[in-house]
Amino acid sequence: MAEDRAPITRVLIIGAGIAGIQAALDIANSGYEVVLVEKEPSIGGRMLQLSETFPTLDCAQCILTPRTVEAGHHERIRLMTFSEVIAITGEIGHFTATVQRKPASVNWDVCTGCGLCQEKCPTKVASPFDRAMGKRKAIYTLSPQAVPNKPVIDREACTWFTRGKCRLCEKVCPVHAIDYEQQATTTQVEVGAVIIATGYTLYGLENLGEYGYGKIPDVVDGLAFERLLSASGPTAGKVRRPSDGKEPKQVVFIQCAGSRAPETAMPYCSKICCMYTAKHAMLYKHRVHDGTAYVFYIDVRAAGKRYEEFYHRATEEDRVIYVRGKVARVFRDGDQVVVWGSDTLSGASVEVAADMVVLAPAMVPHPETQRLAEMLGIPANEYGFLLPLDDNILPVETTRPGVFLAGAVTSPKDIPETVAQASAAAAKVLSLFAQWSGVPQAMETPVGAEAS
Amino acid sequence: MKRIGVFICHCGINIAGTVDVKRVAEALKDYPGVVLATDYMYMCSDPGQSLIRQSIKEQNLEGVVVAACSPAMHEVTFRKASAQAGLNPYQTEIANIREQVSWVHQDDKEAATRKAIEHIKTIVEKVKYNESLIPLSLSLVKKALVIGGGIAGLQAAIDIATAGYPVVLVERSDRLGGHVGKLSGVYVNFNAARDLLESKLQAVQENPRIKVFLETEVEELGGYVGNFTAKLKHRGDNGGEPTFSEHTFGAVIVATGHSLRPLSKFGEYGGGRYPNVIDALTFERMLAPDGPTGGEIRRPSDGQVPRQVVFVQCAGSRDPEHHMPYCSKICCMYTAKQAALYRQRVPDGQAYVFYIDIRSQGRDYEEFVQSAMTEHDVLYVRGKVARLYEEDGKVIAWGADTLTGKPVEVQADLAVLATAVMPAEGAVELAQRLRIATDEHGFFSEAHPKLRPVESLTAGIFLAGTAQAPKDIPETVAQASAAAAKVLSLFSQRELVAEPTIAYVDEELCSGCGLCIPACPYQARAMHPWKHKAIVNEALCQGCGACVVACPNKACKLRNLTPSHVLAMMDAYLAEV
Amino acid sequence: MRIPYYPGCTLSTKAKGFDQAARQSFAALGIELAELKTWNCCGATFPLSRDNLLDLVGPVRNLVSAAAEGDKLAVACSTCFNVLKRSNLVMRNEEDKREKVNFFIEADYAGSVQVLHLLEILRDEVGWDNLAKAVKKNLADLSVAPYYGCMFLRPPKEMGFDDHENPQILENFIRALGAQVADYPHRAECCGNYIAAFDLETTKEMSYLILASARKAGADLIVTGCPLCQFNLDRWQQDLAMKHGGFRPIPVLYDTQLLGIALGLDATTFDLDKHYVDPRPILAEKGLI
Amino acid sequence: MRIQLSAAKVHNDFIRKVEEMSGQDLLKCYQCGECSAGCPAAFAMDLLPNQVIRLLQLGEHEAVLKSKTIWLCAACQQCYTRCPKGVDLSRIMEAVRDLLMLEQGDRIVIEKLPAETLAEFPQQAFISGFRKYTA
Repeated sequence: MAEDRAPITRVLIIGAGIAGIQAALDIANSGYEVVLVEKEPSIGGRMLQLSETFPTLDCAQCILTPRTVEAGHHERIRLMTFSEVIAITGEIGHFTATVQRKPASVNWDVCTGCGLCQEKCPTKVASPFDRAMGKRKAIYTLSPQAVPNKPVIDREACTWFTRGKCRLCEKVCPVHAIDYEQQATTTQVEVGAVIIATGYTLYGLENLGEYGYGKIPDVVDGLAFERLLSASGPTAGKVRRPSDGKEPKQVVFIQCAGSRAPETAMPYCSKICCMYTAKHAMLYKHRVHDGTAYVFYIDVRAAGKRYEEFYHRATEEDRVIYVRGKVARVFRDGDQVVVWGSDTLSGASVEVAADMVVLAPAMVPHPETQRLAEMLGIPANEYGFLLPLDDNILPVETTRPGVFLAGAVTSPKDIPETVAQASAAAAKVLSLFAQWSGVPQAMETPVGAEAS
Repeated sequence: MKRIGVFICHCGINIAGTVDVKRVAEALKDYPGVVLATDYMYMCSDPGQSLIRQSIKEQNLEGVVVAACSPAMHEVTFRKASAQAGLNPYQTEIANIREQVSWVHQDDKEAATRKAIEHIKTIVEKVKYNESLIPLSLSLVKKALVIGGGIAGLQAAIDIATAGYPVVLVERSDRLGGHVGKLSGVYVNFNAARDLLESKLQAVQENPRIKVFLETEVEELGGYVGNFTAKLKHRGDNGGEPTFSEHTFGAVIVATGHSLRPLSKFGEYGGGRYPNVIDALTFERMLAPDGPTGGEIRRPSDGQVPRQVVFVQCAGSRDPEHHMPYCSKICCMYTAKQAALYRQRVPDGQAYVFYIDIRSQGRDYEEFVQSAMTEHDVLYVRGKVARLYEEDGKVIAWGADTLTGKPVEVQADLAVLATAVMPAEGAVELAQRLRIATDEHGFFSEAHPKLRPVESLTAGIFLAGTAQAPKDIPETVAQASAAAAKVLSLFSQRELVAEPTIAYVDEELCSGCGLCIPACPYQARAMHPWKHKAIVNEALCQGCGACVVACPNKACKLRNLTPSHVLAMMDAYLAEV
Repeated sequence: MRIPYYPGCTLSTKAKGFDQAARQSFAALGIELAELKTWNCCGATFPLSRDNLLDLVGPVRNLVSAAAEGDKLAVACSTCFNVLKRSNLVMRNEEDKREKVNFFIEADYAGSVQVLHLLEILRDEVGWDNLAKAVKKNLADLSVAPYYGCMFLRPPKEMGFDDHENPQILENFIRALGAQVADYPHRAECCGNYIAAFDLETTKEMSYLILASARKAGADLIVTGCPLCQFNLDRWQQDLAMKHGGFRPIPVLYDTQLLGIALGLDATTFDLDKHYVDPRPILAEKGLI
Repeated sequence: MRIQLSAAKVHNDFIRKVEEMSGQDLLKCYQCGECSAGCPAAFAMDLLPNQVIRLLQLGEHEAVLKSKTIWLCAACQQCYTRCPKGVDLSRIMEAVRDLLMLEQGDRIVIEKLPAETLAEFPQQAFISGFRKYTA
């Protein structure tokens, strides 16, 4: 630490999913400043894409929105969305991060978030937020509840940028916020500590040719199914299959799509799929009462408070059929999707002529996490998950003093574990900041003085 | 008349799927006092809250009713939004039309819509009588009590003390370290548990802000967040009378850990009668270099090295019929570790693991179990063991391989049971003393399973480790630090604010009968020393209303829920009948 | 003391020795086992299909007869005991079935009778200490393997008077008689039950597991309280000895037979000669007959 | 042969009848295998007890009807006693047997039993045997 300058009691948090938000709130609510960087236009991360959460079936929006709103309005949290950290130098107490903001093509300082531009924009593209289950406009926010609720223009889709025509949004904007000339900007932020909470993305299911993902429209991934189940999703919570919009009567859920397969995909277990698949099958049955749900699994991994009970609820109350055996092949037959699997318990090979297939893909770290790790000199394993100093007793600390990890960036984990880890990372930062800000007044009280 | 705005939330389809929100808005528009009634997709979202703020300013609203979900969910959100627009937050109320209306009347949309309208009207009546209140400010003792000296308690104490705050760490037994102190190596790297623990013990010892009391339990806990008073009971020397000490704390972390289901509960496995049927913690001691065998694997009956060892998983877990319905989470992993360690130490030995589902969820966990099978030649058999018995000096295991459909039998020298993780002894009694909740098994209840995993439902009391639910070391350590973060956040405040919606006494009506004092479950009521009138300790009062009911003179009232409020609300409801 | 007594079919025919030993032993202990004035077959197996109410008629008629004679019903045979006790619980706890069965047999019975096994009466009415005092013969040199079988203990939620995984009642009975208990693991495994009529080889192997294990534990004989168990265990030992080299046949007695012998009663009416593996040599060797 | 799973199959009438007659919920079973592990007749069975439930869960009752297992269950209650979910498998076996015999007639015919058997076996063996092996 540089001797001549006091260390900076401000933290940089990279990634504004539930991990980043939780850490930011814990630190900001303790009186310190937070810079929260998010590469998407708004915060909330994966959790905002979810419909309901296991094992309570609480609606994800309902429990997360208060946190995104609080983070968005917090006087000590500086949100930098649509931005990425492109460089970090310095050391504990004095990091300098260079944050690059992508051009939104909208002047957010004047935009009121009225939504008129999105309503009038004539160009529709598949929405990545909805996992292509629905469409969005070329000028868009991730969701109607976005924080901040300001749109950006997708320059690859917008006809002004691709073909030099339209500018309709500019015409309708009542406050003249549209700025087609906007450039990327870079900002330097000075912080004393860093938390990396860049989360996860999904394994490229196209690599698993046997499941037909990307070729058969009614083979979707679990996150896409979340969007179909979500009340604010593209089908307003109705289960409709992509090919023809019909309600699927037989749905097959395939677990371990890319997990536990050292030879063909990822060797590790992705931890959350067993539980969200049980939830998917359950919610599907709640929406489609005469439907049948099959879950193909290798081991049911329901380890967590009330998780085992949740799995039993899926089979007993919601009559989900569990089949122990990995699926070998999925192919199209007419308007059905045929699944070839086996039931290793009865020793039979089985076949389901399904209307829709939902794959539970392996969780993998974001590719850009690797770049961050290299910049900061933090080791990663061969799949790109960042390594804490000690798995058991230093789970959020890194080899680099002042840099901490939270959430799925270290390994697949579910929401409660992520939230606990985020608060744990916050604790480490708060400890540092408390030491740098001087001895708290409470320390004057000798411990145990009143013991009689 | 007060100018009141009504904001009706769709909550996606949660409300709007059952309640006709447009009709509700229409019906409220002309209700006396209501100057604005409108609806929105998600009122809690940023634009939803902006709508409320903007309307307060533009329409000069003096009261707000948000018809949405339970106030437990969003009362704070909407009161904060109102305050930002300059309205006293206590002029904003929630009409719960989700949990109390749409969710419970999904099959009758018409009735749900009518009920929602009536419901909102009653809350409008309440708001008409609401006073503007100012939150109470309370003092804050910046010192923490950590209960339990296992890895969770140690970690939490270290984090809080490192940030500069004093911590009292109490441990019931005569040593720190808890279960981790009894382990051999940890999965997945076989690092010595002793070494891992040692680093934490050293940090505790070296930190002058941590005071450790061994052989000490919490006898009583009174007070409230920021100002808890704890009576600690210290075991007397040489069996003498215990001594007591009293302390004040601002926050409490409960990290009392777990116990294991005793062997006597497993009749089908001998119920503890067979010396060579042991539980996994006993085997762990056998593996530990500081254990009774110095790390050598010797079976209890005759000290021989066991040539065949059977590991029985789910002994008492996943069994709602006879034992615990839940999964104990850690057994799959430590069993793989124990089987691998056994194979390392007894290279010509054979290990069998009987399992139902292998649950290896964590970084390198799956790979670890696979390596137990491939590198350490542990034979995994999918099927729960039905019986263990001893014959001819062997422990015979009856199992089945559900994958080949064959019954199997192993003539083993030793059987190791992965017994269910249970709450620590006395957990329920402790919960009662701390006034926090437990689940039906005795694990402490978190405030919210997803987003508030380390908070109890009582402000200022936090949870860490296996006291909340079975979990492994990394998760326990993270949770302990998380609990510490909550304490640090709390201690960073200058003072605490508390809800003003509590009881007060109308001195003119109070006869000094004192009936309110025993009625109060929070010890918040007392007599004024000389006025002969009852008084309210505002820091302790939770606004439950028990005293209001007990008072024969109607002298006890709750702020913003006075008889005038209640009668107006009743009138509004009954007007529709 | 007089307790209404249900002997059942097998005890009235092929297992008369079981019945005789029961009546005489209890008489010697001051308890009259008073045979029900009217009784019929219990059905020999508790009906497991939910809609199979007709199969409840038989056992319930016996219970109705018992109710006319007292508030208790003593049963010697474990199978009859199982059927009667479970049927009684149905009448006590399942209103719908109770009404229908009562309608069938024109009765008004609600499960008031307490169905007791003879061993329960020894344990709870006589007491092990009193039983020990009544013993006349010295059994100290006799090692006895208790065999429970299935019907006596299971399902525990309904039978529930002893720990189903680690039962003690037969052990305490043997100890009270002054004999040694041969501790062997398979005392509550199934002997093969009625499978014998369908697949004899399977039954033989199921029985062999029990017999060999008792032998290995040093037992001189096995005691049981079920005629079908007794038959299955007893009948095929010659075949088994041929098939499994080294297996020495072991006599299988009824619990009441051993009781009568210990009480010093004349065993001639106990039909000891009807057993396939003759128990008399070992009993004579130990000076008991 | 591949088993074709479908809603019609897994919820077929036979399965419904088995559940109704036995009073047991087949999907309560999570296939831990403890029933098979403790079954004293398992060594002689072509399908293990857990596989009987499994096949019924999949609507594959034909395989169950063909198996020896249902006739080898002695209703000894060992599986039910230990089942972590309280599934009474002996009731399921009984329901399957009853349904099969309603269709195909009795499994044993008293006239065909050897005279030696008739003379020797205790009465209760016949009575319970007929209860189990005849409709």
